[in-house]
Amino acid sequence: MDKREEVLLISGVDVLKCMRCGKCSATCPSYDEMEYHPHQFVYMVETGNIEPLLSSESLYKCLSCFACVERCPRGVEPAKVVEAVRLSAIRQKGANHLKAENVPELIDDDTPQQLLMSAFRKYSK
Amino acid sequence: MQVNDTQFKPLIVAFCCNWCSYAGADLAGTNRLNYPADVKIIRVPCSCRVNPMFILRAFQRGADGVILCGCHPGDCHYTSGNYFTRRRMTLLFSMLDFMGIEKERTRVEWVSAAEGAKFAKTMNEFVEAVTKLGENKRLEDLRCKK
Amino acid sequence: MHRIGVFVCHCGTNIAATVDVKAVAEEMGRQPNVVFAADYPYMCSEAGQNLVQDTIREQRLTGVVVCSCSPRMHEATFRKAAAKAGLNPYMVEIANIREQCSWIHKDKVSGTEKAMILARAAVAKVQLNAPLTPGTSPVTKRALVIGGGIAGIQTALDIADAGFDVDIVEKQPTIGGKMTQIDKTFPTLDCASCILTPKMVDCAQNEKIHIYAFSEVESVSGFVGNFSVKIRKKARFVDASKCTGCGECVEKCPMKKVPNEFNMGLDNRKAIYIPFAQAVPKVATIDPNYCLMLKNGKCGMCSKVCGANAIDYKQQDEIIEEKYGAIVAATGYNPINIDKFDEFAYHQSPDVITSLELERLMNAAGPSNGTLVRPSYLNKQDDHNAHPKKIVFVQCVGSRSTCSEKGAKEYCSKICCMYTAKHAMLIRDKYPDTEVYVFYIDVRTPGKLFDEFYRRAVEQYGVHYIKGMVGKVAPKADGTLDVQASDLISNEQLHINADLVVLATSIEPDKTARSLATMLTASMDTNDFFTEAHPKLRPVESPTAGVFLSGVCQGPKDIPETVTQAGAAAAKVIGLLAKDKLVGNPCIAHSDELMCNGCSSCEKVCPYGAISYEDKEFRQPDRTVAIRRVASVNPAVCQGCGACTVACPSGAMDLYGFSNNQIMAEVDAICR
Amino acid sequence: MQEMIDRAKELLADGTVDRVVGWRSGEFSYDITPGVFRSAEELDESFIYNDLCAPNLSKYLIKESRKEGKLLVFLKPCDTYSFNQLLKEHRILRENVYVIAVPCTGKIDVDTIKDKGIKGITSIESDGETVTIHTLYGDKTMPKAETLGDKCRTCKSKKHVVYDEIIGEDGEVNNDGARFELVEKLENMTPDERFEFWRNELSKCIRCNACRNVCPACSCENCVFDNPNSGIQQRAAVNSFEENMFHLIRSFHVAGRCTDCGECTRVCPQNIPLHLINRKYIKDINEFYGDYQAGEDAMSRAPLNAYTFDDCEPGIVYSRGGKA
Repeated sequence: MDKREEVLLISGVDVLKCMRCGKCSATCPSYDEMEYHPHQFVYMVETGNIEPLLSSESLYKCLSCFACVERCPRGVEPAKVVEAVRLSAIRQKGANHLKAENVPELIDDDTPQQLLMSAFRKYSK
Repeated sequence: MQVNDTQFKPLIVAFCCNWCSYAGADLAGTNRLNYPADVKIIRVPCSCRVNPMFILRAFQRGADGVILCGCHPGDCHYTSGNYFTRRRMTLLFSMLDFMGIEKERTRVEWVSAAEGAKFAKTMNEFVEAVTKLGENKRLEDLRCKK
Repeated sequence: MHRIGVFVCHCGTNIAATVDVKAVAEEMGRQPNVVFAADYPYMCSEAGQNLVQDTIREQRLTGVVVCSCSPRMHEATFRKAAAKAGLNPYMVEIANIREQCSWIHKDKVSGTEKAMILARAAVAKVQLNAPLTPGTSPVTKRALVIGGGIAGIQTALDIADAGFDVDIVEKQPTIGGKMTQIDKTFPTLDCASCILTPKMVDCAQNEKIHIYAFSEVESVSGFVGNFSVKIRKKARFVDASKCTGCGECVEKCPMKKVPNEFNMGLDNRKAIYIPFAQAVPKVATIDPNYCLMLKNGKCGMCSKVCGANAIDYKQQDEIIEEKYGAIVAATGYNPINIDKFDEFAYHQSPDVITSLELERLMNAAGPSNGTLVRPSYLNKQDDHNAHPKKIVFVQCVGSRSTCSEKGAKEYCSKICCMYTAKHAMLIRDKYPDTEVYVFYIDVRTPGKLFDEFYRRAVEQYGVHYIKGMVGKVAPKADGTLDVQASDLISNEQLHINADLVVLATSIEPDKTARSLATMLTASMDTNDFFTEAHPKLRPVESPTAGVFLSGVCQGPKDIPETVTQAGAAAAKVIGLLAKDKLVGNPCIAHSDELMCNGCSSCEKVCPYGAISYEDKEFRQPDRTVAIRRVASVNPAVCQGCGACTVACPSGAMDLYGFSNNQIMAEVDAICR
Repeated sequence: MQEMIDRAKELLADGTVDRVVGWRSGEFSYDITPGVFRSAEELDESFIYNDLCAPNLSKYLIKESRKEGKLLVFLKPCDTYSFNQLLKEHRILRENVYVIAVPCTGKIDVDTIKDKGIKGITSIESDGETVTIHTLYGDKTMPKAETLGDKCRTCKSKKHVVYDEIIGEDGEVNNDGARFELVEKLENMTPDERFEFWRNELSKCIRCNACRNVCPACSCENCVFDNPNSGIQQRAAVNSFEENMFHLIRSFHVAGRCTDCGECTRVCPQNIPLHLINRKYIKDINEFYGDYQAGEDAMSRAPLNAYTFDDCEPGIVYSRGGKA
């Protein structure tokens, strides 16, 4: 299966529903942190241009706040596309974004345990 | 052309709605587009006038294939007739398939009054498909006299 | 016993080249009940037609089969010829041996064989034909227009112009509709009132037009040419025949705090009111929800000051019944409710408004007398902050969206691109110091001088068009609005500090249209727009005969298109009312009452509402009488599609001209 | 059963109804037939309700509800669907019928017992768990579950969809799809196998019309096969069309209206599994147009009298899976 199909399968999103209005990016709170913005994710998946996404930090900047999903007028669900590309990346061998040995330096006394757990869920296999 | 008596000539009954498909068939004629003489057209006001009984009767009387042509969905002269046709024929054809009748013998095609070429092409394809299947024996013999 | 005559046409060589016409005629002569069969070079010629007529007389034919070109070409010709010779025209059948035989087959053997089969099928069918006579019904020469907006007004004026009586039913106290609320019109920028109000006055003064304002349609029965409609005249609590519209009562009414719907709730009106100065009819109306007299029995000020003695607190709704030959639906539209689009902060800030609210704010007769102010400063217009310096327009609010749960619409509302360009241009023209941003997905401007208009807004007036959508509007502490949006061309996220945000809200059909459609048995699409009888060829007719469509109730459209369609609908109505009698198509459905179960299947599939049910008494074999529910087809309404004949399980429903037996006979003749 | 008789007597006594439609024994004790009871005595004498009372009483109400007076009818869950469907088609006068819902735990199918090689049956008893079959050659017992026909074994619903009062507890709708198992089995065969199967089954048909006469959906005043204008009037002597196509046409006429009550198969003297044809239509309708249970309510549009703009095309039949 090629990457495009994989992402479409994981996300369950029909990217062809996108009418390029940009409301996802207009609503995105992490916009300035991202190299590729939500509407670009959708478009690049549509055209199969996925390699740049896989290697982009943008994957891990998405907060999964789902504001884009909530506001998309066509029901495209861009956050699910981002999530799918993220999964596709960390499913590659050794592509975990977060490694166990890096964890101690991230911890301070105020870090809730739950946050670490969810970060692991989100950023590693 | 020499007519080969041994060659199987299927009998095809085509029901065409008056407003789109019958006019499409006329256009095929006006444009001299060939399709086999095996196709015999029956004019009906709307594809929704075609009662499944007519189709079964044709098969039972020896037709080898039955094709139903109507306006494209959304273009029905009577606004909704072909939508009912679509449901009725989907279910009927599925049932014939369930009974083991070859599903290639039945077909619904939407042909507009402008689609003379499509009409001829459809008929050519359909005749070819039915010719491959050969004579229709099954429906005639569904309730065999054994 | 039938006596059938078969005539085989050569059509010069068109048929005769590939079909052995003589052989066909001979073969047909051998068919049962065929008493005459001949071939002829041109059947459609006068001589050919004479041959048919002479043979009918000489051979006492009861049925005629012409083997020739398509029935779509000459069926009418041969039917007329038969009728001239005294044979019922519906006793003629055509075998199409040209378009569907000689022209497509090159081989003469198979072509001849096929022609024989087609002719045989026609002979088999004609034996089962029945002489048919089209039914006729009278036409009431009066039309009803439902809705008194620009669509209804134009339709009524055009019908009246042709000399027919027209009634307009309008649910608001005045006719005029949405156009009365609009300030200027695109692309010419002329004032809406200036072009509309003369038409309203024309309506009022036209002897042929009767206006039922503040009235609603209660029920509709009957069919094309013969509708009977009940109209509810709602109580105004003012005698319209006495009221002079002087406005004294409005002046003196102490109840001042009623939200003014005409100004989109931006200011208040009195409990007794005339919606606007040029209202037609110019009659005051008491709002019973706010009138102190009607609510508590205390006040009576209007009654005291009314010189015409027109106030009537005891007035009741009145039901009027009237007969019509045609009905036009012109029920119009409303902006959608945007309560669920919380990202635009419409309810959080008064300075987020809809486009229709902006129309009122810019109108000289509006709440700010035409000065553009931020609604939050409506009561302190002199404040230096009152005038908005930065305005953001958001396009497609609720249009082109699949979020139906929010009340959004999947269709394009069509008018927003143009009116937004108009607003932006007018603002930049009048207040050049104001920055105007328009966020769009696409700018859709097909229409005469439309794209030029939009380009003028950009090029001459410097309106900033930004491709992208607004994601969020957030009111800030200083009273301005933070507009967060994407600019897809520069690939940036923007934050604009705006004073005013204008939402181009989607439009939807008026809520009353749905119940009206049920009354009219007119069909609607999933968006509650009325459906046309044919989307291309019959765009102003509803599938229900005698019901016509005018304006936005059929689909989004702007004023010129609405007026065009209104005129087209009027032309159709005039064409109908000009007839003294309606002659029906006799090839229609009919129900065999003895076979009918009354199960309603046929009614469910009828696109025209032509089928109704009645309880009838039937004598049973045992001599008792049973009452059964049976279907009957209204011949004036049925169009003869035959959907009902297949839905009917017992075969009670059949179609004249294409009966079950006839089609079965054709099948048998072809397959034998 | 006694509770039903007592309640029927009460309703007769207080004048709510003047007759009762229920079940009584036929020629054999296990051969149950519908009956009309007009008095307490008649009820005591012959009213029965047990695990053999399979007949669906709703169809009898078409005629009965049009007679003078009000009647009481006992309906099993299956029967209530037929009742609703007939209400939808304006065939029953609701105001003349008082419906008491009665529970059903599946009905014994005598043919299923006979298929097990049991002959000479004189009577059948059931305690709800075990069935005792008295035969000329001695008694046999078996669990009730083994005596159920295909229809009850894959019961679609134990819920009553319409009633005026209920005796016992109401049950649940069963959506496990088990009732389509045999249809699926056929679908998975090759067309040749399917054709052989149906030719074999339909060739048994003797055109006795039992299926048509018992079917609550076949409720026409006059059947299309008896209609001279339908083009298919019964002319068995003249041609074999109507003979051949009877079941195809009948099933199409009830498609979308059949509630899957299974009466056709139950009454067929030749044991043709006619309900499979109807279930195929039900399964197709569910797959193509969304789940639809005829008779679930008395208002909704039958699938063949409705449409959506994006219905599937008839070509789906060719592209659908299954063996070629």
